[in-house]
Amino acid sequence: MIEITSPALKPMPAGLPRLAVAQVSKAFGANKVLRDVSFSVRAGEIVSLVGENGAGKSTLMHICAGSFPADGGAMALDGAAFRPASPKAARRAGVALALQETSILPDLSVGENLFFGDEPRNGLGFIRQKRLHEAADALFAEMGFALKSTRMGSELSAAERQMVEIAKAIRLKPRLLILDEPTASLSSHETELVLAAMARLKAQGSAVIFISHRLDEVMEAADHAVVLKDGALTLDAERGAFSRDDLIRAMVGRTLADIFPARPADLAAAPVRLSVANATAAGLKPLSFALRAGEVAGFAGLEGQGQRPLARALSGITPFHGGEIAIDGVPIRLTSVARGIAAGIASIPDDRKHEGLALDLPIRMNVSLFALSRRSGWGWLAHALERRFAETARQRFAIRSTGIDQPVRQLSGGNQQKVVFARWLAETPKVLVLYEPTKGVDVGAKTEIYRLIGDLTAAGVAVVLISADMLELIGLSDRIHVLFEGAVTGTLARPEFSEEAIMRLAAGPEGVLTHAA
Amino acid sequence: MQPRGSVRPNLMLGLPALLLALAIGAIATTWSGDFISAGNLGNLVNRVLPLAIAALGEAVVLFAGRIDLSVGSVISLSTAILGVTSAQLGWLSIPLVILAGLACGAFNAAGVILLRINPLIMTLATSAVVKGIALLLLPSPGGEVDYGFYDAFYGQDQFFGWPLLLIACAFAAAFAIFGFTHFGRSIYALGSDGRAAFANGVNVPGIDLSVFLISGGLAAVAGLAVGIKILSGDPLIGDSFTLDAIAAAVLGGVALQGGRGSVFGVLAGAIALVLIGNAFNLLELNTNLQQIAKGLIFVAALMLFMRGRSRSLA
Amino acid sequence: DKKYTIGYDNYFMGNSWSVQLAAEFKAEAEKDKDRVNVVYVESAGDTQKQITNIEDLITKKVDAIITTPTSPTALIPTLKKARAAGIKVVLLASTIKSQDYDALVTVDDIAFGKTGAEWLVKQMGGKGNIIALNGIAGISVSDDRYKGAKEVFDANPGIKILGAVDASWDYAQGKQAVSNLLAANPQIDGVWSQGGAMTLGAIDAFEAAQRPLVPMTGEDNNGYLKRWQALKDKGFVSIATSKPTWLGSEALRITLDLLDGKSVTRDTVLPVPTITADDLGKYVKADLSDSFWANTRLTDEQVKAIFAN
Amino acid sequence: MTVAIYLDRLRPAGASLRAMALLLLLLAAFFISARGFSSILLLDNIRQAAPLGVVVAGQALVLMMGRLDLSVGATASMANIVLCSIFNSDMANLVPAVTATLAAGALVGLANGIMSTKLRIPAFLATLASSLIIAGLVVFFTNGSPRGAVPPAFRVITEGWLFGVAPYSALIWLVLLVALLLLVHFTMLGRKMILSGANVVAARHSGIPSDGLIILSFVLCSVLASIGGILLSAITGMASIGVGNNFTLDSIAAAVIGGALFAGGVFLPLGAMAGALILFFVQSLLYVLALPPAAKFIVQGLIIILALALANLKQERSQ
Ligand SMILES: Nc1ncnc2c1ncn2[C@@H]1O[C@H](COP(=O)(O)OP(=O)(O)OP(=O)(O)O)[C@@H](O)[C@H]1O
Ligand SMILES: Nc1ncnc2c1ncn2[C@@H]1O[C@H](COP(=O)(O)OP(=O)(O)OP(=O)(O)O)[C@@H](O)[C@H]1O
Ligand SMILES: [Mg+2]
Ligand SMILES: [Mg+2]
Repeated sequence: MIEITSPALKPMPAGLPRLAVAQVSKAFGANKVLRDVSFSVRAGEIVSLVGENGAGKSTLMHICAGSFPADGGAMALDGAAFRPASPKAARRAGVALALQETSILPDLSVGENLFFGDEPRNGLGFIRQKRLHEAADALFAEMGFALKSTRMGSELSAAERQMVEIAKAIRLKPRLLILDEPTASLSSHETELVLAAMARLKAQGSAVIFISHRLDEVMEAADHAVVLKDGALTLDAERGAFSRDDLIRAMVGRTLADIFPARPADLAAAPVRLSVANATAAGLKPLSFALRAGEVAGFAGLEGQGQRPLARALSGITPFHGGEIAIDGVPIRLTSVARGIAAGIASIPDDRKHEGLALDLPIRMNVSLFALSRRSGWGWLAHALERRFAETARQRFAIRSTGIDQPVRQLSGGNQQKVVFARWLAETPKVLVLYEPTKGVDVGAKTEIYRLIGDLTAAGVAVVLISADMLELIGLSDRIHVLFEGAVTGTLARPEFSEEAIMRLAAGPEGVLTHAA
Repeated sequence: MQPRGSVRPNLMLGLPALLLALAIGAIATTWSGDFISAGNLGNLVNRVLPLAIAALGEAVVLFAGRIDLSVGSVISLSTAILGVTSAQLGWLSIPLVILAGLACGAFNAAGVILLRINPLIMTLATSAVVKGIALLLLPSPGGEVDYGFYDAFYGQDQFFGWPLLLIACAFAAAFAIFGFTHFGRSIYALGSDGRAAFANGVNVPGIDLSVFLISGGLAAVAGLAVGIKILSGDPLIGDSFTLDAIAAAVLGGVALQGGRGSVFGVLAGAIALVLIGNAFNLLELNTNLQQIAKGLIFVAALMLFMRGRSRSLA
Repeated sequence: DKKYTIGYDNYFMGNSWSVQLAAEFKAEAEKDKDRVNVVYVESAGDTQKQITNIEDLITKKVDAIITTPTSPTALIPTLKKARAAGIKVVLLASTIKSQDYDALVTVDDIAFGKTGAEWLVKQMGGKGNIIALNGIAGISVSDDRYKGAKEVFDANPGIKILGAVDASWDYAQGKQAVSNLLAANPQIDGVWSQGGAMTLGAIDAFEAAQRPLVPMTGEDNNGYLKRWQALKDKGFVSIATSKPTWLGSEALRITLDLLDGKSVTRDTVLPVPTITADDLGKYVKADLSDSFWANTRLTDEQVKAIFAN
Repeated sequence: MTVAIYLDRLRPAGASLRAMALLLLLLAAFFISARGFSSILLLDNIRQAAPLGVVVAGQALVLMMGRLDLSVGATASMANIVLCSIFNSDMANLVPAVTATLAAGALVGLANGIMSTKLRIPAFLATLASSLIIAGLVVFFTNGSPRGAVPPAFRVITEGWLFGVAPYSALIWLVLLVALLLLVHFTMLGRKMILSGANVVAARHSGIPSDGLIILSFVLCSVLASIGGILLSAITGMASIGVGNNFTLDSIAAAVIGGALFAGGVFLPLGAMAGALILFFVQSLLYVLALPPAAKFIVQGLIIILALALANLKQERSQ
């Protein structure tokens, strides 16, 4: 039995906490990531864990789930000392973790992923494939997830991977469910499904810890909020005892009046920067829109309605089949990323780990590509310039790192995203294509990114913003196009912006939620 | 057992190799009367046996996203041990050989797990070490193996015999394990994404150990087949098996980066490789062209597999 | 009368000796092309492949098989099968550790090693330090030749073997080995080499290290003979032991006799031809390629056809 | 300021230093058993190691791109055949002989590169296949009896010593290494290659023509393999089949001992050099000790394991 009445802990009401964390600390090398963190979760309670990028949230949850041990401190599960040696051990004890980085096995089917580890067997101990996939489909139906158990893991979109990850955890009806940024890549509809699933578990008496950077979700779902700042606990309050601003203050140590830049009243005078005339691509119906200098066009929609094809086509990765693209009235052939960049199109991918960064190379090399190539072309490297540029970028974006030579792999998700963004500091693009630009990015970093977007538009950059984050879309866009099954089903002007309006269009003409795989 | 989920796509991967084997067989049958003769078919089974078994072991390692370049040396060592010991130990030298094979596998695993050495280079080093040991044990081909072994195992080199039975059982068992057990699935899992596998509770070191033990053990079995075939030990005879085993596996649709492939594909790949050589001899084609043809067929097969597959490979 | 089908297993295509061996056979077969047609198979020095090839020759029901076993034991069961199928088996230039053949024509490699060793010991007056250059461990030719030499050296207590290294019958490896042995050993009085290219490497190593040339055994490849010729007046002494490539043509003669039912001596093990300083002039061919081997029945024209310049 | 940074970039990485340390240990053992140090012997070994060294540099380049080239041995062997046949022991043919050899090499590299990018064949297998095909073609066209030889005058490049102190082949090796160092670490081209090697998708999405760069790396590797073959031909002076075949595995082993990672994104010329020398001196040491050939295999294997074990233990601690 361990000592869990540390000052940091509030006196328990009736019964032992489901999970009690006491003075847990952890360091990676010199980097102290967690400092004496103590808090507890009751059964039938949803605890929200928030904090800036790199605050230590994922690390803390990994420790609870046995991914790696803490350096110091102790944990208790329903009163009994809890020291999971591995994720498996933790799961056996009833603690399930859905990771921020999903761990779907690409070469197994969704069903096999879901049941990996306790597949239904026959008498001889062989796996019963048919039974397994039927059970999987049943579970998805119950949770309202539109997923098919026989699809292969490699075919899944980021959101679908996330949903399978959640289903895996929920399937176990765990005593404690931990969700690390489950909604980061989900549309608001899918987010609703996840929150509903959490509520169901809560009703069944499980405890839930969930991490999110979307404070509206936190306000909606959390019975109890815990805030980490630089690895230390800065707020631990019951529902009703904290406000949105309290959270933000605890996270960043200051309140943010409005995190979105002010939008100019009227852009009608500005020249047209980007014009797309009935362009088509795989997964996209003929699409037309014009974008003025300094304008932000938002693209909303449920997951998988053509956002990805649009983002990739605009950045020249998988080009448009037909139609005309023109920048400043000059038609361009957008057949490759290089051409896009040459034409002044900058783009930020949603999957930073695979499409944005060389994880094993230092920040310096990741950030300096364009700055260097604009100076050196293919010739001699300007090393001095590189270091100077990297240093500036690191400070301007507050990239949390030991220095510009630290491998990007060691950075937290949000800080990695800042690196991807910082690369474009060198260019002032004509058109900026943003695909989920703040996925898993904390409020502080978000504000910086939003300000940057504001500055860029002020400088006449036209921005295409493809996002699942309603607040972001509403806050940044001058105009929102809503996608459904690869076509724009409606366009909203700034005065008409509202989550309801967007959802209505996103749900499709008949208002039914069909899922485009 | 239902070929649903991941089982079906894996089976499909073996199809091209099967078609290739059938095509070569058809060509050989049309142009050479000797192809479908009892003698030849018997020979073919005996040739497929060691290659298929070695390739099966290799494939298991490939499933896990690793690779084993020590197969050939282990085969040589096995024949050497058989040649040196069978005179005194008789049948007892067979378990001894298997143990040696497992030991080689354990050595590979130790390097990969404990020293965290890249499997390709670790097994490369092991193959050198094992080759050295074989040469110490038996500096030049020789050693006596009793004819009883040959008669008991190969008999009259007939088609239906122990070799065929051994192949059938080995691959049937492998199919069941890799299609329908959690162990097999964990091996695929590690190969398709090590981190994800670890996060899903796969005991990564445990799987690494098992795959290298399996590969070492099966290589030893292949070595026994060879040793009994030549009724002696030969410290170099295994050399050509390493690449052939990999070629057979890859021809059979096993993905080098791990996670994909079926054991039946491996069998088909081994058969195809054996048939190519046989056809060249029976059709009296220019033997110098044989290697070139093998290379080209290899490339063709690979192009087939790689179409529409995008994950970048080492 | 009917034409014979003979299967010829070319054990290796990788070096000029094996090529010339096959060429002698082809030339002979050319003479008898109305009596024999030949099925060629290629074993590329791979015992496994050799077994496969012979099995396929059996399947093709040839009348006789001529092969050069790359292992003294591995082929035994297969050759048994061949004879059981009524096929005449003729071993060319290398034998097996059993009686499962109808005829053997070769030069004994043990004797090959012995001959050179005896000459070397005599040159050195029975005492001094030597180094030995071998081919590839595990290949019986290499092992037999050294076995023969070793017997001689062991019989002479005055002779000290500083090192016996494998240089794969290869010039570059021979040179690397010898230059390092020279560095490590201030006193080397003789070099026993079982291959001409390696001896060339040894000579160059001695010269590179500015050490006086010592007695060395060589082989009858033209390149070596030329070099020997050039160094002769500078007092370089050597002997070229030889495994004549005309064994290839001999093999066909014997095979035909067997098929015709004539009686043939089972084991034709010829004495090792040697080339000494006295008859060196007769063998060295300044105008022919370095690759060509002196003990041949091929005409210069035929040689030119195989080895240009 | 800038100067300081250039010096900083020149500072060898940890892996290179470990390889160098290992090399020094080995040299100590070598000269102790060779009874006394001799700079001539040292240089003479370096001279003979040059062919392998050049091939290793190429292999390291391909490894940096996250690929592997199993055809360097066959390519070097082919170079020997082509060079000798065209040279025909006549110095007059110098230019055609060398150009044709290098061109043939470049062609192999081009094929490898295209197979592993455009045709999406894993480099490991593409190059394995091309090595089979090359070796087959060589036997097919030569019927086992390759023609020609290199003229004695040409053999100076490996047999000759500049001012009697520096072997030309060692200098050639050094020059090539420095050229690669400059290319990879001091030009934008090299930087784009590193980025492609570390994450090819991300590189493509940043507008880097990764496929082209990968093909380039294969071409360079094959050309370097051909140069290795040319140096080897200068040493042996004659055409013979399969002279360079050992290069394939040796080059991978050496590159990895020198700190190359299969993950790609790493290029350490100094390490590659040390790796090549380590392998070569192991061989020499065994000759000096006159150990049985069996020992050679065992020691070589153990050296590789040792080198990597050291490297990895170092890593563990740094994490
Ligand atoms: N494997 C690792 N090695 C070294 N440092 C690490 C490692 N994993 C995380 N860190 C560091 O620990 C700190 C906390 O990382 P963590 O992922 O817990 O942050 P987070 O709160 O989850 O951020 P985000 O909201 O972006 O996910 C970061 O500074 C990160 O750089
Ligand atoms: N003992 C351990 N502690 C922590 N993590 C481990 C441990 N063993 C394995 N892992 C994780 O599992 C992985 C082992 O699988 P593997 O070696 O296949 O990785 P990988 O092949 O690099 O992954 P991928 O195939 O996704 O690139 C390690 O990379 C590590 O992430
Ligand atoms: Mg996190
Ligand atoms: Mg892997």
